Amino acid sequence: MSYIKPIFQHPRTPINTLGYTRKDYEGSISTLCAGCGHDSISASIVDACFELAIQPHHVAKLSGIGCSSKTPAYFLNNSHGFNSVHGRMPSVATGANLANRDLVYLGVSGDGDSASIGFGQFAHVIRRNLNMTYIVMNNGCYGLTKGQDSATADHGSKSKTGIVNNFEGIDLCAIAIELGATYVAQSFSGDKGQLIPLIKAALSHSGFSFINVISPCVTFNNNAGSTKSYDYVREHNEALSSLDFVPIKEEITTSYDPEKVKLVEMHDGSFIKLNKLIQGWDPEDKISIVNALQTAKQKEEILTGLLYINNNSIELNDLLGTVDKPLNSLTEKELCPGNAVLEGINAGLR
Amino acid sequence: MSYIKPIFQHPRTPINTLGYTRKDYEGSISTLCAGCGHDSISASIVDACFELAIQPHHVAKLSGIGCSSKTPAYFLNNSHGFNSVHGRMPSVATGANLANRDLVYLGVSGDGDSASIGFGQFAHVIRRNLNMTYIVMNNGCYGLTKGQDSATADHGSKSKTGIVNNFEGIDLCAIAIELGATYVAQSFSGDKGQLIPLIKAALSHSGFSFINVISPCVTFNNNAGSTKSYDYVREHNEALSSLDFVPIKEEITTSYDPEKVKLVEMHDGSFIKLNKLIQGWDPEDKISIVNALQTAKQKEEILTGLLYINNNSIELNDLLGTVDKPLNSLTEKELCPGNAVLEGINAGLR
Amino acid sequence: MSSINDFVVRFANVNGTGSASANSLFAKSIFRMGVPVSAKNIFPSNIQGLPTWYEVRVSEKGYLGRKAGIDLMLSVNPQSFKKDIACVKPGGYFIYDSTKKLYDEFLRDDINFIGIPLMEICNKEFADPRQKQLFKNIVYVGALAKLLNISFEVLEQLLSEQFKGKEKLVIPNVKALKLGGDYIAENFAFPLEFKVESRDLVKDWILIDGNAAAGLGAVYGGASVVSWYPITPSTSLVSAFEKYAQKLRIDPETGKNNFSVVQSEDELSAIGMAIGANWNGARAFTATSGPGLSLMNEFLGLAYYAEIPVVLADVQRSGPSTGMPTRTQQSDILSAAYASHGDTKQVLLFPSTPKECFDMMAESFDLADFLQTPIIMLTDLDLGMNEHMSPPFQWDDNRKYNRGKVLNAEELENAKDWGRYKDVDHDGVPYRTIPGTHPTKGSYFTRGTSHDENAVYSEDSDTYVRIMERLLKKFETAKSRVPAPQVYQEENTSEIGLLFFGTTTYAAEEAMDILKENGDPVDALRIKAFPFNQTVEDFIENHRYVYVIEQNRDAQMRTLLVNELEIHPKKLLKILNFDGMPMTADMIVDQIKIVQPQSI
Amino acid sequence: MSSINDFVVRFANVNGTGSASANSLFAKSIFRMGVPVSAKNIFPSNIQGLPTWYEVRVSEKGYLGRKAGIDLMLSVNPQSFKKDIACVKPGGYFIYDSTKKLYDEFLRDDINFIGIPLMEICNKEFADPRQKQLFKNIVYVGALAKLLNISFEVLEQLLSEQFKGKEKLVIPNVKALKLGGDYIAENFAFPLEFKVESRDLVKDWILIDGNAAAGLGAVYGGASVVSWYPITPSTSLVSAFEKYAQKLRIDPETGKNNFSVVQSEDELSAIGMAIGANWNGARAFTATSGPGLSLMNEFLGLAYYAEIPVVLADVQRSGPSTGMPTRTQQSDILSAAYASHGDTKQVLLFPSTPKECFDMMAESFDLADFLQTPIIMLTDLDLGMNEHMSPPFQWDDNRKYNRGKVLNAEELENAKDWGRYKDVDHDGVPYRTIPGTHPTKGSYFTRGTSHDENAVYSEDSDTYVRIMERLLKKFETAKSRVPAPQVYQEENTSEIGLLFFGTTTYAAEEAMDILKENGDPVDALRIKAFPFNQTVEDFIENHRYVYVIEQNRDAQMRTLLVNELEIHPKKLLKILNFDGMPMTADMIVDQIKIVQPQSI
Ligand SMILES: Cc1ncc(C[n+]2csc(CCOP(=O)(O)OP(=O)(O)O)c2C)c(N)n1
Ligand SMILES: Cc1ncc(C[n+]2csc(CCOP(=O)(O)OP(=O)(O)O)c2C)c(N)n1
Ligand code: SF4
Ligand code: SF4
Ligand SMILES: [Mg+2]
Ligand SMILES: [Mg+2]
Repeated sequence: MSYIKPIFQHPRTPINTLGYTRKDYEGSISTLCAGCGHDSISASIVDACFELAIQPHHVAKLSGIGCSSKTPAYFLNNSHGFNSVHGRMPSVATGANLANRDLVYLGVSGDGDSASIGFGQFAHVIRRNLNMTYIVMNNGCYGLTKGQDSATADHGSKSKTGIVNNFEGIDLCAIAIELGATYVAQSFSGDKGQLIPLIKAALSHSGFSFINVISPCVTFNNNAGSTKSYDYVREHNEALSSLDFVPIKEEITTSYDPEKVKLVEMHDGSFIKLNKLIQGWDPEDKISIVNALQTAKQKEEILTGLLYINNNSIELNDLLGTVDKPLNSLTEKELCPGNAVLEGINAGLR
Repeated sequence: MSYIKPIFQHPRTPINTLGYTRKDYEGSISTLCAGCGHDSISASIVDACFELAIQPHHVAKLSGIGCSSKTPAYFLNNSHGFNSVHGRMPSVATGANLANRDLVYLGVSGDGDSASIGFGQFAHVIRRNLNMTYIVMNNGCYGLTKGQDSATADHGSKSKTGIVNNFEGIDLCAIAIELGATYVAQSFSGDKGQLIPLIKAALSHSGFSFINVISPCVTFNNNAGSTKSYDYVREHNEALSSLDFVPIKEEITTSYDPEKVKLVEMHDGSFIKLNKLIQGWDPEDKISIVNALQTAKQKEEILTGLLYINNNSIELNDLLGTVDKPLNSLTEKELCPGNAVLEGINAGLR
Repeated sequence: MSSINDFVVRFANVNGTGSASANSLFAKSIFRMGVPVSAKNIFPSNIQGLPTWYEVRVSEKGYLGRKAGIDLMLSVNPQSFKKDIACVKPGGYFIYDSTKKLYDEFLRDDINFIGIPLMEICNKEFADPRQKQLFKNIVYVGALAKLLNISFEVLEQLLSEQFKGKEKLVIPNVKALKLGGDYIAENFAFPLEFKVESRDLVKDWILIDGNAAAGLGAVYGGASVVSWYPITPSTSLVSAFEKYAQKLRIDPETGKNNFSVVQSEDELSAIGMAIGANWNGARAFTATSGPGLSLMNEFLGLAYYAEIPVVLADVQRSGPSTGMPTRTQQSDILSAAYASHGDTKQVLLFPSTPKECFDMMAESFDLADFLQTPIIMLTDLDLGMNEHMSPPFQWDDNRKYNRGKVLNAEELENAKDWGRYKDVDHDGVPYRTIPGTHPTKGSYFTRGTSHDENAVYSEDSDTYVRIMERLLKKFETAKSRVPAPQVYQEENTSEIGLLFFGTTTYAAEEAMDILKENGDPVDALRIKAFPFNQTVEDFIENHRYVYVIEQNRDAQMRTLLVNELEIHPKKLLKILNFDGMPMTADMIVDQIKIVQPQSI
Repeated sequence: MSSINDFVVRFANVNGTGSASANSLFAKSIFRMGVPVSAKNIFPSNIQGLPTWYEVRVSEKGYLGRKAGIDLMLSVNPQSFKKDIACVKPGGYFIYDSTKKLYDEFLRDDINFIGIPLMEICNKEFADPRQKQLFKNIVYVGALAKLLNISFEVLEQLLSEQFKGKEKLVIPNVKALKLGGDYIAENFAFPLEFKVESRDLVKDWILIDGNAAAGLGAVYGGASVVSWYPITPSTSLVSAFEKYAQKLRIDPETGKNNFSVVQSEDELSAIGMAIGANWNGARAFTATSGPGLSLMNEFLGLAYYAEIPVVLADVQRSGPSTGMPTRTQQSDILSAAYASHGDTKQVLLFPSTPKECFDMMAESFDLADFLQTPIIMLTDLDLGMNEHMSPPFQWDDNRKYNRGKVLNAEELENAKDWGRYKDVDHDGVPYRTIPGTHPTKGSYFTRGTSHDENAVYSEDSDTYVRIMERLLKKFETAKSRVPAPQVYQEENTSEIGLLFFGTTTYAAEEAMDILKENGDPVDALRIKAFPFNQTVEDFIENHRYVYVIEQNRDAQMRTLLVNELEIHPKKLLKILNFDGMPMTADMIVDQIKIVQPQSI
């Protein structure tokens, strides 16, 4: 059993612009294995929400089934949570979002939950550009059922029992980009410095935000030869860029060399500041990232950071032409046409 | 009601190397709408199998549910057929193939069947590199349920009732390539000259062969503004190359200019002869086709022909290390270890 | 013998040739003349080119069920001539397109043949091929109208209403009508002994299909989120919702939608979205048919156990598996009642008329919200896709939606030790909260795993049992909440009772009259919902034998009755029809003769 | 009072600390001493860090069901000390790691406390931390052995067998054993009044869990294709098949596999693959638990209607929904029996012992092939995942697989007008063909849509009814094919009978003895399959009241009995336990007292 601890403790507990402490964003005690990557991701979610100063009760956290899908119990205790059925979180999140477009929707899933049983729903929630943040805690295996390979296990990766995986692993980021996801990032549970700004930016993005976080399963898939082990990921991690998230309020004062630094303005006025490291890649150019991913695959590198972003996308409610007011707040007045109208309809049916 | 007719009639009905006539590869009378693209594809399948001289009863034809999935009744009457449930043909085909690796497996599906309800199974049968040919008769709509948009309907495509589709269409070929399909082609029901050799090559390929055939639904999706109408496809069809299929027996005698012509040798010794038209594309280079597809998308072109091929892939039975003999032919002798062994096992449990 | 306002006409067409609207024009005209009529569309699971039939029953007595035996057959489909001619009753009429001559071997001398050169007429009168095709249908309607003495004014009136806005279409249509009428006038004696006479028997009733009624009911019931996956015969229910919502649910200021409809990728997703939306405080539903119901199984178990409201309309068709997609049946009852693995009991509604489709659909949202559980409305293809005469729709403008036990911010502020799954009112129904309501109170973790009264995960045996038993208590509460059954005469005049539901009602009511005429009247009760309330129990208690009439092979409703009411199976006698065609009164009367009570 | 070979020990551990093997070593040692023993693993749905228990019942009389009340509790988990101490019977023992001192408030004066400084001992004796952890478990086994007079030779023998090949592991393990034993010897009086004495009561029986037995049965039954998706508690069934197949199914020449196992992407795919493989003539199965069964619903309807053999092992856990994944239940009975929409009836098997898991799993392939329909074997977590004493496995080497009515090339050559769905033998079972058999004969189109005897699509009512009624006839045929029930004494000595199945058997058999001792013996029958055959019907017929004992809330087996055998529900009295823990004999005896027959 392990606890989610803040990375560092101030002498005086810090308070965010809403007056909440980090504690107000924490959850129950984790029942995951000590050292499980998922717990670090939970901690990063707590940090991101705290620093972004989101109203905790304005977040709805949803998940499927798995160790990863248990984590919503371990962050944001003041948010409603929905631990649905295996692989079906996207549909539940879609319905929830249609009912109230004003909340922040945070979906958490696993690689089994999203790449195997849930692959169809994963694809279609992307197609609909649902306004949500979707985090896959990707450990290449089925933790909760004791470590079987999942569909994201890389070809050639060795399991704890020494068996080599013969199947091609599904690259969820590449798939998300191909299916038109409008914010796609990849990170590592061990790299909070990168993960926290990525989560903040995702939460600030309007439309579907996907973050694939490699999150080692210390109990079943952290052995030598596993491409989802802490050691392997540290070695093969290739950051596209270092980045910061710059909230709305903060002014961008200094000017940057556009060759080295790229500023991406978010829908809500905040910024992502990218210190570009990789040549020929531009997060707003789909072809450039598709190439970068293909090449990285051949070089056995894991590209991390913000991969792709499209800030001009239209999210589902707007695609459908739904009113701005949350549908769950409509009353008889807006919903029920009344008897006079019905008389008219009857008349038309005689 | 329409009949599948051979494209042209010889004075004397031709006979293939097995002594079968084309008739021996035909099916029952089609009950599809007159002019339905699917009927042309059925006819091409008949031609391909006839010309390849496949033993009709060595083919197993499988499908899901839809107008497209009805077509296996309209070709290869001497083959066993399996019209399964909506979107689940891939799993049934997988089981069938594991039971007898010696037959030829031909799966037929629709865009609703494969890109909506069946997307998960579609992805995973590709991942497993099942040795089968998988044809999607893609009309961008749900024909059998009267024409609703499917997930392959292109963004901006106009339906018969004039409604414009706001969602991104799924590009099944791009997805197949990303998921590691080892033979990926795209064609048009109206272009038998291209489709027949593509089907022949697919049937000769060892591993998963995917052909996405745009097949207009004359009743519900052939209107002006529809990107799956005969007119639109004819206009935007951009052939990557013209191609022939050269069976095993025929010798390649003359030598070709490698700049203009590419020969791809198939696993069984037959060849695909490509007269390359498009610059910078090589069917054996994944990155080149990924780029070509991305660019075509931006230019609103539909690339047709053989898109990608990998002849060094290992199909599922070999990935699993299954015996060469069909499993359905094993007898008690191979299957049942017998009582002596059981005594030993009992002993170990005391 | 002459037969006024009492006969059956069947149209034999090729599907995809636009005959549907012409045929329903015919039915509607009789309705307009004040004469009760019912129509059944008997169509193939195919889009174009196969035989399709449309059967119209005219009944002065107001019997709206199907009746076997065709008095008049109008066939324009040579494919089915043989079969069509064969099923005409002796003395009946076979009316056909005589442009091509009829094979002699088809002829029967015990029926009358009326040939009309429909194609020839149209070729002469209309230019474009599509028109020739379409107007052929109107021509035969005109001919039939003449033969049956149907009012041309009524027909023309209907046409002008149908083409309101496209007036120039009215002229050729009226012309086509006349062409048919005139041809009869010139060549045959008319009217026939089968004829329609105006009456005032339909009062203020309306003519509509159950799916349209249900879709409209969902609009009135306050549904704002609809997720669905196309499947016959439920597709038109959602289309109707969307059509009405586009008219009645547009925000006046912005012109935006006060609703959203999403076509999902499959049925698992459709029910998942509906559950997510209801969980989040909107009223949401999905509609499907058998195969979809099977796919929704897992999610229905989640909604039952996590206690999330959700409405599902299952428009039943002939199973199992893909079965006969365009034939009717009532065979999803058990799958729905005990949907999903583990111990579950689901609430079911059984409408019989379009008005009940409207009422129950609207009501289902109140039920779902109050009971916090799935409400499954079981209709069928016959009710859903065929136009039925129905009492008109009504809405009480003072009616308020019952959103059930939902706590708002103030209530949460004042609530002491609220717990999501506490049985505060001892009715088994707990209090729920909607996300976003209160900054620090009322949040909880919804889950399909075992949980305690505070929604916290628990593997404790007693906790698990407590929650499962409360769910049974809640199901008891449901009995008093669901629509009560309709009791017909209950005089114990006979020791025998009839029990039926849904579309078997039409045949059953007619059968009751026949039995009465035959001198042995029976009591009867119509079930409207599951769980069954006391009235159902008493009715069975009060009769020595009860015939349970249903349209499935395995007597599924009878199983539910036996199992939930602890009734001796031998007391419940099966009357079944499961051939995919709506049941007839004669089937019931005949089977009652055969299925005799054994002593218990 | 001293109690030899008759007591319950419970181990309280933290999961993920390797206690499992130590605990089963303890159980196995008693088994080796010839004394009947049964063990239950009570574990959380979690991988590491939560409380987990292991309960061992020692029973001279050979009762293998659970028994309430703990005589000795061995706890090394401070998290659960309080709860653990509370559940020890007065006069019982609480044995714990005394490295840290026990809180005084935990102490009870009606039980005995034995503190052993396990951690301290291990810290002293072992270097690496992992070893300290693991050997702690062995140390307490040694201590307990000493206290209970368990033979150290036996324990050492077991260790040397366990580490065959890794001999150097034996030494430290034996050392750890001794450390525990010595500490007791030096500090406490031993043995306790609870002790084990060698006997010769287990004869040639074996100790194995039901999933391993079923996996092995599938190997012997000839399964060559296995598709599955991981889910507790069925995962170990497939793992066992794979493990045994890797040993017993390797082609001697090539070293390749005479089988294939595919981990599918979900349960829909798993059953789809199994169906495809069986359709193509291989024997294939899948295994799952509740949620998977729900997802397989649609495909089970297809296999029923298209008549495709397929075997499914459903290892039941506590539902509904995700429920309690690591607790047992028998609550998928109705979902399985009537799986899928429309009218369906599925064949079910109910094994009670590992030997039956083996036999029925093997048998299920013959049944599936002969009946051409799904065969669903319903076991549960208790039977599947706990080691049970069982009669040894046997196989008749002369036994041939019954592949059912499959036509080969010659037969097809000679067959006149063969039709896939013709009822040639009047047993409702048609003849099938396998793809690739004959160049021009025997091909047909398998479909879930309505079809005629030649598998051709048909919407004809009579055809549809004919096929559906033949399926009922086939279900009749199944009655004589499925395993017959086990009849216990049937002397009508009493008017009361017990009816049970699966894992309720253990408690029921013990309860029968108790009732006999109390002077009111009862007749009993154990159901092994659905559909029920005549013997079941007669047994109920021959008794005034029958108690149906099952582990679910809604008395699902009773529903099946009432519905399929037309029995008065009041004649079948419910005895239920559904708290997720295996039922005990006392529960049955107590409920029989309470649940008194009402007059019918
Ligand atoms: C329908 C269904 N099938 C199977 C399971 C069993 N199951 C629980 S978690 C899980 C896989 C979880 O893997 P992943 O999503 O990667 O989560 P992780 O535990 O690795 O974080 C499975 C198969 C289930 N709960 N429901
Ligand atoms: C589980 C299930 N859901 C829905 C349906 C209804 N249905 C039949 S065909 C079809 C869509 C077919 O579309 P597509 O696969 O593109 O085939 P097409 O008719 O366009 O060739 C649907 C939704 C069904 N048969 N089964
Ligand atoms: S099993 Fe793996 S994924 Fe699950 S909690 Fe433990 S470490 Fe994390
Ligand atoms: S509806 Fe469309 S897809 Fe179906 S048969 Fe007709 S044309 Fe083809
Ligand atoms: Mg995982
Ligand atoms: Mg389509």
